[in-house]
Amino acid sequence: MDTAFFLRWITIVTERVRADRDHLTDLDRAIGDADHGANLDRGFTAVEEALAAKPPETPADVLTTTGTTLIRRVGGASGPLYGTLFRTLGRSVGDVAEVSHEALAEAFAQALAAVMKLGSAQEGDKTMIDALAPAVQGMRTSLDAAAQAAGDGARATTAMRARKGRASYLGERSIGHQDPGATSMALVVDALRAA
Amino acid sequence: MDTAFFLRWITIVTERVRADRDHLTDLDRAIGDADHGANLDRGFTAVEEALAAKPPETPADVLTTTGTTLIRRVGGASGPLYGTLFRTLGRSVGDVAEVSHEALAEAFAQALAAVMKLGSAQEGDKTMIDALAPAVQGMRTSLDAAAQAAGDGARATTAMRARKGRASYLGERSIGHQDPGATSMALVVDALRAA
Amino acid sequence: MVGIVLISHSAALAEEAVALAVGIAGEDAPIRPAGGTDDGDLGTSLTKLEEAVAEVDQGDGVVVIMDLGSAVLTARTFVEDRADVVLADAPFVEGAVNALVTAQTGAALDEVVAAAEEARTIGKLC
Amino acid sequence: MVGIVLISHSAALAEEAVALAVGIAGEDAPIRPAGGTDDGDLGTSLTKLEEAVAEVDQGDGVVVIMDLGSAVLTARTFVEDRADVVLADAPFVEGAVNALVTAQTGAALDEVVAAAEEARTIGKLC
Ligand SMILES: Nc1ncnc2c1ncn2[C@@H]1O[C@H](COP(=O)(O)OP(=O)(O)O)[C@@H](O)[C@H]1O
Ligand SMILES: Nc1ncnc2c1ncn2[C@@H]1O[C@H](COP(=O)(O)OP(=O)(O)O)[C@@H](O)[C@H]1O
Ligand SMILES: [Mg+2]
Ligand SMILES: [Mg+2]
Ligand SMILES: [Mg+2]
Ligand SMILES: [Mg+2]
Repeated sequence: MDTAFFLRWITIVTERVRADRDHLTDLDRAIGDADHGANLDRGFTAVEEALAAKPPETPADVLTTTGTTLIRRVGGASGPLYGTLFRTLGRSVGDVAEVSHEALAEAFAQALAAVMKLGSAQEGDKTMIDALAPAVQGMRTSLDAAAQAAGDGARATTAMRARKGRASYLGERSIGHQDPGATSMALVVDALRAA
Repeated sequence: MDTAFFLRWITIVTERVRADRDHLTDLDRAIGDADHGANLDRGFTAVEEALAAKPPETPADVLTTTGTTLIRRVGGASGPLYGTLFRTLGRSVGDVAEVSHEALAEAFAQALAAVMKLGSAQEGDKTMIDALAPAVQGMRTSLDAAAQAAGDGARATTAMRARKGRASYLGERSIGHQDPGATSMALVVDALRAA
Repeated sequence: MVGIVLISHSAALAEEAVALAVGIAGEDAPIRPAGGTDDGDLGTSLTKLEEAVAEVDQGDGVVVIMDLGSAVLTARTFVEDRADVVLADAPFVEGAVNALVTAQTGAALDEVVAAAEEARTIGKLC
Repeated sequence: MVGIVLISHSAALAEEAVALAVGIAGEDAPIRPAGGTDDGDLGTSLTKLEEAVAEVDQGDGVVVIMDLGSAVLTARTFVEDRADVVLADAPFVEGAVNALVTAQTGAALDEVVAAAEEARTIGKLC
């Protein structure tokens, strides 16, 4: 997977975030503050501009610019979290022109650890981790398996009680709603196989 | 000591607070927020109005109206503290036309306990307690002894380090300034012998 | 539901803390600020506290959260003759959020007080 | 002197908490708010945090105090590569007052952090 692959990935994510913006915001309305779609749309629009302004030369460039821009422009909890995800992917793949499937899977494993550490979240806390952790498992096999696992993971958050993020303040009442961040994470992982 | 005595006391306090307003505020500028004189002046002016609006029939009426008005109108920490002092005095002297010296001394002892409890302050914390506690001792002898002891107690706060109230945030830097609340308390006690 | 009042030396701080808590927890349970003196200066007002308590009182009790200094003394004086109003020894902002979140579940007065006070011990970095 | 930054989801809350702390402790040590997003909405901004830290940084270190949620995540991301900036796990308002009071004595970074964190354990009713 080369620089163009990663650029296509980010472009697809940007388009899908834009398309799903209202859906993500509606999910966040139920158990958060109704801004997750707007946050990510603002963030990825800024990423698009940053990548256009200074075309990246390596996969790591794409990933690091994406992460750094998201941290700076999203404005919600998902900003530092997705930012850390992409920056850790960039650091992990390193200064290469082509990334192997194994290297990407390893990078995702490291990114999962970094995002869990930043947010002090575990699997089962009803956060983006519940899509990302199964995706990392699935990626050992294939991008398809990763996408499938992330989607299943996101759907499984509906039955969970939130223990991290704003939704955690709802306690019991967070049950019965799919987590917005897990939903967007499934979108991000799914876009990999379309890139 | 009858109703007229207690009315004279409050009138003298009101006049002296007004006269010393700027001095009390200056003391509070050094180790607080420069409002103690203004706070007490506002409070006792309201007391004057309240006592004029509904002339009190007993010593307890004078004291309770004074306390209740101070709690409501002072606006600073000294409001609930002085308010509790006067309300406890009123409750302690009870429904009588004449208060004996012994009854007043006992009422002051009860008021000291109530003010210490409200503010969780001890002697030596550089507060109004450092004038009130010696005054209670002195009052066992005479009003003159009480006034003398309160004044000495207020002056002794200069060397203390504040442990309660705003001045406590200054730590070491509160040393070297006389406490505004102890200073006004000495004024209040001293006015008793002029009443 | 249990009502919540935030009393502060600063009217603006109390208002903004209420706004943050409502932003997180919603408006199902009643919460009101009581900040500043009657004249709008820095300080506290028993009258403002009484009014705020009356506004949030639905008969299930009221929790008062104070910031510092005269707010604590005013609140203490107020509850002397109100057994249905309890002071929480809690951090101002974090206690308010926890109290409001808990009040909205229909929890009882002592549970809301406990939730506010627990905010002391909840780490932000773990 | 050690600098202090208050980062909150709410620009107004951060500003008012700074005002309260300055009202109590004075302006000898530098303290700044970093609240809201770049657009002034509810949320947090790494850029605002960076600017506030730069403003209060006198070379003796900076303490950051966060309210909740994204403020904590943004602050954590920021300090990853700043050993001279420390996050205090402290109540927002009470921690700010204690930190500022301590910073003004010329205390070192770790002492200011400790003062902020001690605010957790200081009872208001005793
Ligand atoms: N501590 C955390 N760890 C992992 N994920 C988190 C954490 N806090 C929040 N999230 C994720 O972020 C999502 C909310 O993002 P967003 O709405 O953009 O931010 P905010 O909650 O600040 O408005 C949640 O649905 C959840 O998946
Ligand atoms: N907890 C307390 N116990 C006893 N006295 C106190 C306490 N807190 C403050 N004081 C007294 O109140 C005085 C300050 O009163 P004032 O300036 O009117 O209130 P504020 O500090 O709210 O501006 C102090 O000088 C001190 O004597
Ligand atoms: Mg949100
Ligand atoms: Mg948000
Ligand atoms: Mg004062
Ligand atoms: Mg004052």
